[in-house]
Amino acid sequence: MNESVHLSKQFDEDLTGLRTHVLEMGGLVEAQARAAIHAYASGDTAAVKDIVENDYRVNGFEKIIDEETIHVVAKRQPTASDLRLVMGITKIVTDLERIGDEAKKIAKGARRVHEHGQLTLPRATDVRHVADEAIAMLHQALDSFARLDVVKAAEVIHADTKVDTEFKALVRQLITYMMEDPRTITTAIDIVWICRSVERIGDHAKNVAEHVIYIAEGRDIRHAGKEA
Amino acid sequence: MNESVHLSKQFDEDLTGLRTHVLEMGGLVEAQARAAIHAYASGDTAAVKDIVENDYRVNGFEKIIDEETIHVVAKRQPTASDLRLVMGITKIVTDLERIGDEAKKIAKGARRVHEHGQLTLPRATDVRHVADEAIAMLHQALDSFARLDVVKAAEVIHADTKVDTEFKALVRQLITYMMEDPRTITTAIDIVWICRSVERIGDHAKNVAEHVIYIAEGRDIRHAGKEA
Amino acid sequence: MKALTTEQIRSVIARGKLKDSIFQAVGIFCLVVGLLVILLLVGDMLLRGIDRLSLDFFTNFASRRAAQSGILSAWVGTILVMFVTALAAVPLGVAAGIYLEEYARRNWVTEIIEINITNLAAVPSIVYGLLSLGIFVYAFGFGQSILSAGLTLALLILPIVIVSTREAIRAIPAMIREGSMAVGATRWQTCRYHIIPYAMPGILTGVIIGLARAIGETAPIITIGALTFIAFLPPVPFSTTGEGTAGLFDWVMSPFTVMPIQIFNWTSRPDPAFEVNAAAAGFVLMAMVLSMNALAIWLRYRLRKNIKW
Amino acid sequence: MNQAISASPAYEAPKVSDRLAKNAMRNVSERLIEFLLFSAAAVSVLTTVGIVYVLVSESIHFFQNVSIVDFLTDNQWTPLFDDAHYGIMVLISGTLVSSIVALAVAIPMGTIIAIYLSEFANAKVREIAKPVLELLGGIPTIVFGYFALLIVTPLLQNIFPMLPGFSLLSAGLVMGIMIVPYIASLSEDAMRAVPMSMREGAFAMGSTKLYTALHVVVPAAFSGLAASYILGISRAVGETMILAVAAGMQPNLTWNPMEPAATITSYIVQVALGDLPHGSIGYQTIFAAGLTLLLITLAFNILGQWLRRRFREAY
Amino acid sequence: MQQIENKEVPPLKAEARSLNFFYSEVQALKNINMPIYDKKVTALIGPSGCGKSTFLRSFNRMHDLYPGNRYEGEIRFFPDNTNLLSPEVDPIEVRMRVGMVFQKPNPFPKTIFENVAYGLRVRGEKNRRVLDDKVEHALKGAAIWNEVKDRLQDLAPNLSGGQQQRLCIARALATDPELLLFDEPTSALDPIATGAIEELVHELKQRVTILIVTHNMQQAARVSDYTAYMYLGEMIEFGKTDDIFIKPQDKRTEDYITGRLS
Amino acid sequence: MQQIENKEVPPLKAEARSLNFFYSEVQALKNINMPIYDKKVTALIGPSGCGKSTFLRSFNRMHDLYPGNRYEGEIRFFPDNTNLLSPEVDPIEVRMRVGMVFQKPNPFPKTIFENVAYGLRVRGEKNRRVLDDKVEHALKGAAIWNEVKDRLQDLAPNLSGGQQQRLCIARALATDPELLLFDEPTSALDPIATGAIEELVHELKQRVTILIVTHNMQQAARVSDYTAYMYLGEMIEFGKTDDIFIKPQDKRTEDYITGRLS
Repeated sequence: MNESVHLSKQFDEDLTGLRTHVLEMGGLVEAQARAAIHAYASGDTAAVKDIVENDYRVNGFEKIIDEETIHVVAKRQPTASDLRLVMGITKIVTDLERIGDEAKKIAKGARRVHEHGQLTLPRATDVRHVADEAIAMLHQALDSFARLDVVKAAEVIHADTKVDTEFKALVRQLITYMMEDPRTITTAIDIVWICRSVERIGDHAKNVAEHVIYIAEGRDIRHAGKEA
Repeated sequence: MNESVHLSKQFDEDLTGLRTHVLEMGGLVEAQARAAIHAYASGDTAAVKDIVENDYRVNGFEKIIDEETIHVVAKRQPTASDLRLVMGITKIVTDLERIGDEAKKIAKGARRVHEHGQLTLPRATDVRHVADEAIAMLHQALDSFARLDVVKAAEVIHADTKVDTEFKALVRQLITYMMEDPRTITTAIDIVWICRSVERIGDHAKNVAEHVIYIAEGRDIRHAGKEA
Repeated sequence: MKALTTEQIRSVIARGKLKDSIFQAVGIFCLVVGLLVILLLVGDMLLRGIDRLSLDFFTNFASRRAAQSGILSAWVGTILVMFVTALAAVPLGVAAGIYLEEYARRNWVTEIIEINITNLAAVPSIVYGLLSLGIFVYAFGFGQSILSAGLTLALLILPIVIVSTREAIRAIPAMIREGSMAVGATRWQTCRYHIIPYAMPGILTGVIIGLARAIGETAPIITIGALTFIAFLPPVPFSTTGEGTAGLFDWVMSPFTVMPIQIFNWTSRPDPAFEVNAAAAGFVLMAMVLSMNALAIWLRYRLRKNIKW
Repeated sequence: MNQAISASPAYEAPKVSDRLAKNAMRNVSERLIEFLLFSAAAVSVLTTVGIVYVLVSESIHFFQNVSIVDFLTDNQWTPLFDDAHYGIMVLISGTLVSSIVALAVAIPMGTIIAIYLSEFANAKVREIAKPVLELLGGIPTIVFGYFALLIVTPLLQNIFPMLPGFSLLSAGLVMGIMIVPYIASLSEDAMRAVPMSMREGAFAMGSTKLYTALHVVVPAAFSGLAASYILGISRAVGETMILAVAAGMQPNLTWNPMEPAATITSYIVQVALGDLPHGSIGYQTIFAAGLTLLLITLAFNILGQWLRRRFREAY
Repeated sequence: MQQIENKEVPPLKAEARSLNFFYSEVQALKNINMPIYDKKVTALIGPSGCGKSTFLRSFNRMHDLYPGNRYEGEIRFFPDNTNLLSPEVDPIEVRMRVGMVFQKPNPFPKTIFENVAYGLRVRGEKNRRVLDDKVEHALKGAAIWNEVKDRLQDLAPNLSGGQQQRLCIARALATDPELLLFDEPTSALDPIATGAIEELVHELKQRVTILIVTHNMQQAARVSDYTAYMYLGEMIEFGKTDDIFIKPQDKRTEDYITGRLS
Repeated sequence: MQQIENKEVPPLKAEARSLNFFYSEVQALKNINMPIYDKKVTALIGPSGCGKSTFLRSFNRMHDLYPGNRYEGEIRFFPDNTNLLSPEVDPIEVRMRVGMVFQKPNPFPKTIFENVAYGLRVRGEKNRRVLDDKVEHALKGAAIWNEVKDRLQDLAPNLSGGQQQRLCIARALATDPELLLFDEPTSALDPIATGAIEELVHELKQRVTILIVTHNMQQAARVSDYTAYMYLGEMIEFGKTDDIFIKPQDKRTEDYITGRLS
């Protein structure tokens, strides 16, 4: 964001380290989400174990980044853009960790669904479609963080509405399936959870984007326009 | 936590203000959750509108507290317990805001459920029972924050397992109802969402408790014991 | 509490400013008086003595006839005495100053030396004359010689040299010392590389001011009984006189006279013709002293600017 | 051992025990130098011892012949007459009167000049006036003696026709003029040493220059001012040549500055100019007189040091 | 210069308008425009030599003490709208309305009482009861009354550094100034004494408008309501302290605040 | 005193053991035990008069310069396990192994070259090539070579404050000390110069062990690996800097760090 370098190289290194870790964590979380959806859509549940196990890495990132953040605050007393970056990161990390959780849930749900062997309802591709959109949001949010690109971040926020709408449509569709064939209910509920997680991923990606805007411009746009 | 006063009264006032706001926000969120569950359990959906509208107050609290937090960091360069308090609060506020969201969702769900007029499945008291436990967790978590009481916080964390288990039982029960009478599915799904929100409230309360332990002792116990 | 009105404040200010102006006038008046008196003095001496300020005046010995009297023996004596004085006072004074600032531990010996030096600086010069009379002239048997006079004046200006050395050293921040010691220098290395070089301008100034003071001193030299009428010069080393070849240091034991004594002698003559001589000699002496002082002052202002900490 | 050290090319790490042991040679030479320097410092003590020894030992001889009571109470000083009297008060009176006259001129004038230079004059005036003042401090006293006798006395005689050719007044006045530069210069130094921040503090309160000078700078520099006054007093009391030349050498118990009178110092000069045999009672009188002079200056000096300690610069 | 708009602007106490200042030929302040809000703390920050102290010292015409200094432009003082820099305005009168506290505590070598009474005496106040009252009031205002009330006749320079500085504040307060200038008031003090002074500044703004120069950015953040960043004699940015420290508008302010090389 | 356990303890460079120090009758240090880890930066913090500078100055026997000072206990110096405070150990040799940088930059009023070469000359080094090499090496080590390489014969006091301080660091480095003491090295410098010095300290720990006294807590946080909090001559807490600033164990440390009255 600020192109000039600090008097203290160490400070620059600390901040760069923080941002790199966030991006790494974001990359990991994105990969997890992608793999989970792939497991669900393809039925190839061999990856599920890895995804579940990799979640500890996501959690580890969260703890490390939070620790680094507090160290930077304690040792460097950041102000202005640095401060916004650091405080924004503490928020972003929480969202990323939740995305990690959701990915784990999708993976576990995928395993349950495929163990039941009923993937007629609804077409996995539909879920996959929404999921891809959510993951694209996440990807774009991370991108906007990497470059502190406010325009991109705004796009992410905008995209969330679409994912929400599609999520509702999916759930309605699922309800129809369940009504048509009550034997599918158990599986359908699992798929509902998966869809729900996908929607949450979109929400969290949107949160990340909101934090990016705060970091870049100091404007807190959360909940803006939603209420009086 | 630290009983002595700062050299700067203003700093003390800032910190006291922050904590008071967090407790106020917590109180509001707790009231929202309680009202939402009451609306669901009693069928008295008149309150729903209030709950939904009051959510803007919760969001407002989140923004105000986050702003106060960043001001304290920028102006006071807190360290040690002060720093842990401030950073802990930024995390707690996120959880409280989510609880507020879940309360709103419960309220909206309750309205939908009662508009359909089908409240045979499962007995609202069961949900209410779990919800009371989750809200008790929240209450206790806020209490532990107010007094930085580590023991109480640990109890909250412990209690979360129970809520999770009961949530799963409720969902299983709901699936049974759905299978028995597919016409209830729409409503059941709404109730599933309500249960899910209740479970999330418990999760967030647990998160709050974890942050309290960090604030009080500097130990980050999140995800402890869950993974290698 | 009542607040003062603007008018009240303005009248207070006006009164204060009036006092300022009055004092300023008085100050200028005093300064001008002080300076005028001196100008008057110098001018008067120059006017009276101008006729006598010829080359002869410098190359003639004193004489009973005012018009033929000169200051040869006086200025030569003055220079020789100063030589002895400088030779004795400078090393002693500088060494003592260094000891007190750099080496002395805070104990009773140091305390005594300190008190002693402050008090010596205030002892009237004539008392040094008495000391010298008792010690150098009689006890050591140096007689009424250049050596006695030189040493007397050396003791007289020793406190000046010591004090100015110490002040010059004290102006060197302690951190220079600590900086030097911290890299492993010994005390003497610190003195040699730092303290003495940096204190040099101050020491030099002190020495010159001391010598200028010594040049003008009359009382102690009279007290040791310097002759006022000398019509010969001290023996030049290795020169041949009637009594054989003079040794390298024979001159130091020679009788002598100095400028102030010559002036004193002339002023106390009843014959007003000698007043002219006194004026001329006084002018010469003043020129010597003032030029030395001017040199010292110039040195101080000049060199002070060169060293920054 | 340390990598940083062994890495540097020209450095061979010696054994620690060698390196940290005391270097004997270095110690010896350091001690020797310290001893030499100490000896130099000791010379000043020897000087004092010498002064006290000479003055006291000769005075003891003197007081074997003259009782101390007579010395202090007799109102005549005629040591060289057949009817010898040894009343030191006669000389002290001359000394005190001339000093008082001198200080009455020097202290007010010196202080006013100092305040003017330090607080009122602009930098240019100060830069010229200060060195000139210091130069004046260096003028030999014999020249001032000449000045007093040949210029000031005739001048004064125009005003006071009864003034004799030698008088304490003209000697004292000139002595005062002589002392002004000392007091002005030292006092100015002391006032300059008062930090600018102190003055700024006073000005920031809305005070005028004179108010600042009198209420803030002078109190702050008081110990320096006191020191300069004491130095002036010592100068006046110990001054010799002006008095010897212009005040006359007649012992005269008087408090009237219009009269001629000998002072302690001019008496010593007078005796030294004659040819008194070493060991005679006349010879011893100058040491007794010298001792008295020393005691008087010492007293003022102690007072000065007390003042300085009492009002140590507090900024 | 960038200025943040505020909806609720407090009343003005003073305002610099196109202020230039010259030390002989050197221009030390360049076209400064800045408001000083009434009963607020305004901090001036910037690197050494940026002109912040020069600017501060223009408010009580301290530069008039030294020859060769020259002002251009105005400092308007409210409510009476006087131009403090006008040649017709007597600097002494300005200083009677504008108090100042210096970098190093500079108590006068007098008693504690006389130090505080000084400004009153300068104004010709002689009534002992009035003096006693005002001195007590000022010492209380400077939060040092309890420490010195039993030793008002002690010499002020015997106090500790922090006490001396509070005494200097009391001295300035005794004459009820309308504006109080602080020129790095804590740079000679230890952290504890610094804390006490900062606390005091915070309390004083109930009574008086404060303008403070500090080279300690954090101090500006802690004590001030408004902050101005100066660089090379220019006013780069002025705004609410919260905004300056969290979202400055100018890149140069940002770089300075965050400790970057620019 | 509380000590945080670390699993991976770096090697020791020095260790104070039951160190007491007396200024005549006044005990300034009370039973100090503290490790100094090799190639690490250890910061000493605490309020004025807590003894941190006194402790620092024990490491190069600076107190020996002034009479009446007395040590008890030991400062062990590794790897050779010498007791620096032993009367048999020559303080001059100690100072040759332990460099020091002072609060105010104190370059000698000599040329830049001579300043850096001084420590070598004191050791009797006369070979011009060796001197040239070492001076260059030291100036590079102190990150000032580029600024001064073309003006080695200029007088050192003409440098800016920050450059002077780096020159003083170069002077200390020229003799390859094993331990470098910094006594509030930036308290006389502006923020920019301070930043440069802190940066340098950070780089120097590659080569040399560093012990730094600072009254600026934030500075300790920024530059040090370990921090010790001292109070009234006692070592209250020693630990990793991260721990001291985020979760100190002792209430007194906590109060100091967070700026509370205790």
